[in-house]
Amino acid sequence: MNQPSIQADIQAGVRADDGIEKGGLLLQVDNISLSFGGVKAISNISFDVKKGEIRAIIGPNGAGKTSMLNVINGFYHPQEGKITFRGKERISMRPHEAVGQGIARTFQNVALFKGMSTLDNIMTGRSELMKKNMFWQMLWHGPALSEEVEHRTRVEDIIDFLEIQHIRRTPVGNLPYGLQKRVELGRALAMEPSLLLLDEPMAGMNLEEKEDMSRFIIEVNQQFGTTIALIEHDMGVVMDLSDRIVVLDYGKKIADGAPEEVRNNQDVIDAYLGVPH
Amino acid sequence: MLYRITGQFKTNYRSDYALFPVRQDMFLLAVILFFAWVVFPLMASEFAFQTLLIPVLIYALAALGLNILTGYAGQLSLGTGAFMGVGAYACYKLVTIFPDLNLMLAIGFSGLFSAAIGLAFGLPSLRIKGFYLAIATLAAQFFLVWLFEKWSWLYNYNASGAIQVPTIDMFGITVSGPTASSMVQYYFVLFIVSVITILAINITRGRIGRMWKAVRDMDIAAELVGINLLRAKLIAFGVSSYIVGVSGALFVFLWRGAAEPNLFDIPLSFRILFIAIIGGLGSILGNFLGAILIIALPVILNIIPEAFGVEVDSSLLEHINIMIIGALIIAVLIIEPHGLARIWAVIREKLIIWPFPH
Amino acid sequence: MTQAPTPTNETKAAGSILSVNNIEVIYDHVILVLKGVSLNVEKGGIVALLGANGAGKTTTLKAISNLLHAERGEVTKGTILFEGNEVQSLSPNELVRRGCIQVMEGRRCFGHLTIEDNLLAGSYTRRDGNAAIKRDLELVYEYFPRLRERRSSQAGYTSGGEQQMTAIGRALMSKPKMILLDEPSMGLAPQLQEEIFEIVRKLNEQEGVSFLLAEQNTNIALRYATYGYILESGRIVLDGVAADLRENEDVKEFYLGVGGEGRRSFRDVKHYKRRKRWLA
Amino acid sequence: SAQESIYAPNLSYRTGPFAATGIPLMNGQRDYIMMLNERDGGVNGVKIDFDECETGYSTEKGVECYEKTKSKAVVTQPWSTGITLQVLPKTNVDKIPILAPGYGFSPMSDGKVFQWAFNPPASYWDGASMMLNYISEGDLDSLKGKKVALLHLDHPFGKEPIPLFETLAEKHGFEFLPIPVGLKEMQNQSSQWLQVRREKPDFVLMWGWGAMNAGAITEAIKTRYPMDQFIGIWWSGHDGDLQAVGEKGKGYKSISWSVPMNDAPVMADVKKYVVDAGNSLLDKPEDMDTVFYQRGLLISMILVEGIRAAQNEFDTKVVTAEQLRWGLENLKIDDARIAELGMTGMVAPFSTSCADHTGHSGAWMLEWDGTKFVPASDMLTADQSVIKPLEAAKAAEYATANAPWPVNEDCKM
Amino acid sequence: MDVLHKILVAPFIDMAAAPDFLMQVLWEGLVSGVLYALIALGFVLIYKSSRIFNFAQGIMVVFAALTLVGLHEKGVPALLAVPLTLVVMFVLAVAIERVVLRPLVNQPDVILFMATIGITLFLIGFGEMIFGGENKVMITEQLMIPTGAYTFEPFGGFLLIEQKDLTAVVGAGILVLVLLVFLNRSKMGRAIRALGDDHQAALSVGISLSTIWVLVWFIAGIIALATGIVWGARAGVSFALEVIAFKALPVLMLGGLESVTGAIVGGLAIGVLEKLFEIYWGQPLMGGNTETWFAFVFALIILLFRPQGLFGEKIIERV
Ligand SMILES: Nc1ncnc2c1ncn2[C@@H]1O[C@H](COP(=O)(O)OP(=O)(O)OP(=O)(O)O)[C@@H](O)[C@H]1O
Ligand SMILES: Nc1ncnc2c1ncn2[C@@H]1O[C@H](COP(=O)(O)OP(=O)(O)OP(=O)(O)O)[C@@H](O)[C@H]1O
Ligand SMILES: [Mg+2]
Ligand SMILES: [Mg+2]
Repeated sequence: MNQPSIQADIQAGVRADDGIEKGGLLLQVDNISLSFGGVKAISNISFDVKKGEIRAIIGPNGAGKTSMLNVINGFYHPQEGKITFRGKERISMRPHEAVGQGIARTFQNVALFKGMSTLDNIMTGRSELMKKNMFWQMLWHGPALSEEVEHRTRVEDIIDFLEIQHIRRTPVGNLPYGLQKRVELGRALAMEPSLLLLDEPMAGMNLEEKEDMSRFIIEVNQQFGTTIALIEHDMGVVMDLSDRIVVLDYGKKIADGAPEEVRNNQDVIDAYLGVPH
Repeated sequence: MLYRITGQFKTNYRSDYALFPVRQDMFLLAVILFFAWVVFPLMASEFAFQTLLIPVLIYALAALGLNILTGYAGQLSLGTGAFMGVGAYACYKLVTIFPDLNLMLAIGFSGLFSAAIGLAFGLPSLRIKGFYLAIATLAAQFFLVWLFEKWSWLYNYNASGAIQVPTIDMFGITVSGPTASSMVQYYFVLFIVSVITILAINITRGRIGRMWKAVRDMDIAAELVGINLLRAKLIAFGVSSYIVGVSGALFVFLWRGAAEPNLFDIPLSFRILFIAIIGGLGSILGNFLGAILIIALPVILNIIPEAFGVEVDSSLLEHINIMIIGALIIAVLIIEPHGLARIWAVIREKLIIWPFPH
Repeated sequence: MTQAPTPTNETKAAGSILSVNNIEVIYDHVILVLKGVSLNVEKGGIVALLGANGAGKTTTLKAISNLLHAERGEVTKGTILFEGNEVQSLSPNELVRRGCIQVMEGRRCFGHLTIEDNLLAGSYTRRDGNAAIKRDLELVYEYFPRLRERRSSQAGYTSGGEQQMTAIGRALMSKPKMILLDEPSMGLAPQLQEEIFEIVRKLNEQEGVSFLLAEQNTNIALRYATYGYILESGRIVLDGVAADLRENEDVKEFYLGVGGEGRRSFRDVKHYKRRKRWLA
Repeated sequence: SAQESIYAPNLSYRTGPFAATGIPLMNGQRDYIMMLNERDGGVNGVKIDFDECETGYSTEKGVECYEKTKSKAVVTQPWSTGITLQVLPKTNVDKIPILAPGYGFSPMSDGKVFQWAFNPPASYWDGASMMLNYISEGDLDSLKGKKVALLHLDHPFGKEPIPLFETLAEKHGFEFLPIPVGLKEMQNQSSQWLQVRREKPDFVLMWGWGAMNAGAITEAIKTRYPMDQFIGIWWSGHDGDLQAVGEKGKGYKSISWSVPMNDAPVMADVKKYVVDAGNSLLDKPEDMDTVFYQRGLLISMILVEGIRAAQNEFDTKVVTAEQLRWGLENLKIDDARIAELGMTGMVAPFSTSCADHTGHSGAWMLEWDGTKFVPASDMLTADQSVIKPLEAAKAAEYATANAPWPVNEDCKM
Repeated sequence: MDVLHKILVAPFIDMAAAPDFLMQVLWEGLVSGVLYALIALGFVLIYKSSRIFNFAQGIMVVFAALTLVGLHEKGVPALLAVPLTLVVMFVLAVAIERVVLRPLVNQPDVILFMATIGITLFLIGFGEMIFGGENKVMITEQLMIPTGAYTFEPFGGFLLIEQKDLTAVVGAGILVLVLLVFLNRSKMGRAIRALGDDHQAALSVGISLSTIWVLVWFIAGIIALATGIVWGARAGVSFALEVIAFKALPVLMLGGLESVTGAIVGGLAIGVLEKLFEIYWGQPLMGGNTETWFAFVFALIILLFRPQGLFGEKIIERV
């Protein structure tokens, strides 16, 4: 088996040619409002994500965090506001188009393809990067196989990186929750995103696993320069990992800044933390 | 340890992608193919050809088509019979308009017609899901059968409204029509079924197959990882209807010899659905196992009492037969909802770790 | 077969409400998941079941509440006693009627029902009249004011945390004697996590409800629990009074994240294989 | 003993959606043979091994039965137009006669083209012609300007008479209106009868089967369509279908080439040797007195007479399929023979030949009197001058469409 | 132009020309609609409570009707035969729950659907073995269902309304009201809806699957009996009746799989529209017999705009 050379591989794959410097503006969310019938999930929120940073979104349950991610990757269409990603403003797009632009994500309620193995799940992340058409697929031997092997190599690197070799062939439906989350991260990484959205990646994990997960996140961020936006309720993780934090409270933004500022912000403590962390 | 797989290491990904990475599977397949290509044709009687071998292959092919749509792409369809009809009528028109057309080609082309219609009826699948879609496919089922009945051009204005297969030669050998020999027909069918099966295996294990399975398992998530749902579903409808159409053409041209519109009605669709589900959704092997169970078993049940010289009232026998099939369907589902293919997989697992229980 | 130090093995202590004796669970006829698990919950106790992902916590809880067979799993060995009676042959609803209810992992709300209907569905087995049910409903709303706000929304559309609250509230509505909580704090805001455990304590003290909780947040779990078990790969590897466990060096290292020199930062975790296991 | 018998299977349907009409027919067929085997020890001393293979009216099962029985059988009795169409080309190769009394493909009458198929004593076109003769009192021109509706099952069986009706409508200037009934609409024909109400046809002729008959008659009564202008083909004259409406169905007619004669000698023999002996599958003995049961007897009679003719011609006891073909081609069922068989009045005399595989016998109108069917007309005959050319044309069409198709050129008209 | 005239104008002229006939068409459509709705109701109830798409509803109708008539033939008085039939339907419900549903709890929808087809086959074989395949006559009069007819003469034409159709309409109405009350007002109703969402979660909160399933299948059995009586009164009782199950499917699609109201509204809409289409468009322009597919195509078109049918529960899409 090839020796994993994650760095080279994943780095090469990142759609890095967006011409944005590290620290430049990658994503800008302007005055977004979203409501469902009577429920106002998001009201008039703006924030930005800089290239290369880890950005956390926190807030009490039902604050609109997941909805925010859904807006960013095109699953929800906000009633108002606009989103600028890599300098391109967009009104509304289908999720698979957002993926095409380099946005990948994981889900709060694990959304894996239950009937497929870990390997296949991660391989689906590469669907849009594979190009051989149906004709070649049917013949298989030849170009399709070569393409498959090429992408398989990448995926195996991700599997090695996430340390899930042992469950490579297991159908993911029966995996324990924590491993499912890891597979999901693998699938998102396989898309070689420039912006990775993580929705509670550590929920349901014990400390050891959270540490592992943190390690993966940091590594992805530092070594491959992938920008990460993450939602998490474990304050230890959030404070340690993130560069900047935005705090939502029932659809409104109540704070935005570096971890220390947020940690000591009275509004945040009242609305969310309970006690200073 | 009959099924010992330890020690069979793969040194590169390419060999991991061999059709049968495990040696024992390969051996088993070789045995099956040997039987299919050599032993059966030598031993089979006319009756066995006509009621067991040929229909099992054709039904398995139809089920394979359905399985791609339902088992792989997760779109339940109840209209398989009508799409077989499209293939059959298309083939009939082709061979009557171009009498010199090679039958193999004609059958290949007729699949295209049913694929086209399959695509049209697949369009709503982007919005309509689950059982709603299943019932919607019934619209195709009933509309098409009605059309077969009413559009007399399709059956060349026959008084009876039925189509009769003409005698067709290929390379000097009669392959269809009443005088064709069963063995020739069997080989013809076996050849097409083998080729399509291999192509289907390839397509289901690659990128497109994964896209389908993703759509099946969770279509929202599939879209959120970048899969274009409409395209994935339409490809599934197209490929599936193509195969189903081909099987329909084989059904009429290489087996039945004649067809009336309501042959393609709902009972046919259901029988194929049985095969696909009992065999195992999302499995290629399952279609063949299912076809053996659903098509061959009743035939065998029917001749058992006779073979033992027991006189059973034929209607009673039929009642019992129907009950047995019904009970069997339920029993298989209870024992293993994933069908015969999974039962085989479990047996294989057990053989691998045998003699240890876990 | 297990030599794990399980003092509760084969015990049917007078005070125990639940005792699990040496059970073995197999999924799909071939996958052996629990390899002889025994544990015991005292009447009025709060017992924590800890362990890594895939250790078999959820499986243990499902085995107790008889939900396994819906997943093609079965208990092949051992016995489970609730209030001294074997429960394996009971249907899940009979078990609930007798007072043992489970809050399932992953929320599992009834998506098309409103939040309020979800909660009321929890009172299905009760026979003590509408007034009492109404009272408990109010109580749940007091515990989770957010639910009151969203009472008429379809549960399927509510946020993850809201669903988690609903699932817990729904179990409370059955007025149980014993609750099996599977990862109650998952997806909840920190403030709420504390609150949930406060509720657990309150129910435990005031109503005498016993708890068996599978929880990843070891820190909180051991603060509130009276006793703890640690499960690894389908075996109990360590158990003891909660306070003792908190002082155990291994538990500190792997579950609480406090090494010799206080809390580690998540940033400083190094890429090293440190999978020390009790059963090496 | 085993080799001393003639294997004559029947592709029966006692199950499935059409079982209601199938069962009495199958019972009649079976009991006649049982009676012969008991009373006479078979035909000329050879027992007939009568065997049923259940098809449930499914073409697929039918073909399976055909394949299963064809090696030993002397005859195929397919019992459905669909199965008939399917096995028709195969019989040329397998050399086994099809016997389809009163059903199947009308041009099968042309024995030059359909050498192995027989549909005595009358075909659907005969039936259609006789119905028209009856309603026009023998003068088809009197129908000019009138409207004749054909309520039919939307299925090869139901479409069978359409070419003849179209030809005659054109020739005699009446309006022909086909009204199809889908297989799934058999139970609820209100649309079809609304159409009848709107179009006000002078006559409604029916090609119905199974549950369609009862459905149509109920709706006709409801729509208040005059019963005496409503006539069904022989398969629409089943006592069971009319019992549901009883008195209200009075006046409904069905053309029939068989007439129930409860006191015919053959009936007494069947009763004595089979029914009373407990060997019949009938639910209750009274069911003998129905049109379909007795028609079943006649159908078996035709088969047996074919066997008898073959035995005499070839001077053998156990006839082969090819010999039976000759027998069926040389049936001579005249009045004397009918009387010998104890069937006087039950069927009209007819004979077949190599050119005429039908015999084109006459038929009667049976009328429902509220409790049973009774004969209501003199014997009617069909207009062969129209039918014959049409048969020849359609048979030739079939032969060219299915070329190469073997044609018996030796056969003189 | 001519074609357009035939499609867009002529039918309406026909309607206006014979208003009494139009009224008759509407009434017939309405009655058919009620009959479709009755079968659809059985489906809805079972689907709602367990997400089982119960294909066996059609054969249950046949089975119930045959049992009723069969018992009567054996000499049981009609009014006693009805409760006895209900007992049989109850036993059937218990058997189905024990043998089929219980072992299949929590399985995917397709599998359960397939199992109901297995039940259908089994019941066909079993039923024919017991009752035989002959056509039977529904004991309409013995059940004291009036069989006369009212005639009216609107616009100088005539309109005929059969009393047994009227009875069917009224009976179905009452049945629906009772069901609606049961589902929306009772604790059981809530449990039924919960069960439909998630079998396992329902089990975990103590909802008894067995009880509810037996109950629901029993109610479906009662509905089947009612359906069997009204259909049997129209066309006799035989196994051919089984195909009417298909007529309920477009109704479900249109009304929504889990809505009682939907079954009624969908049934009536389809009954009336398909009749209008067949009489004024199908028969004159398309060779007739369009009823085999019209309902499906119509429902399909509606679904394109409302994928869950008119009254069905919205498919929850959230991540
Ligand atoms: N239905 C099933 N079929 C097969 N294997 C299963 C099934 N459910 C669970 N397993 C396996 O059983 C083992 C224990 O799983 P379980 O869910 O009990 O773990 P857990 O301790 O609750 O983990 P987590 O903390 O992630 O929830 C896992 O390895 C899992 O893969
Ligand atoms: N599709 C929808 N339809 C109706 N309401 C919705 C929908 N999606 C979200 N909501 C509502 O919007 C609010 C915000 O939901 P969201 O899932 O974004 O919360 P969250 O911040 O992710 O909370 P949690 O931490 O609990 O996951 C909630 O009250 C939820 O009920
Ligand atoms: Mg969220
Ligand atoms: Mg768990």
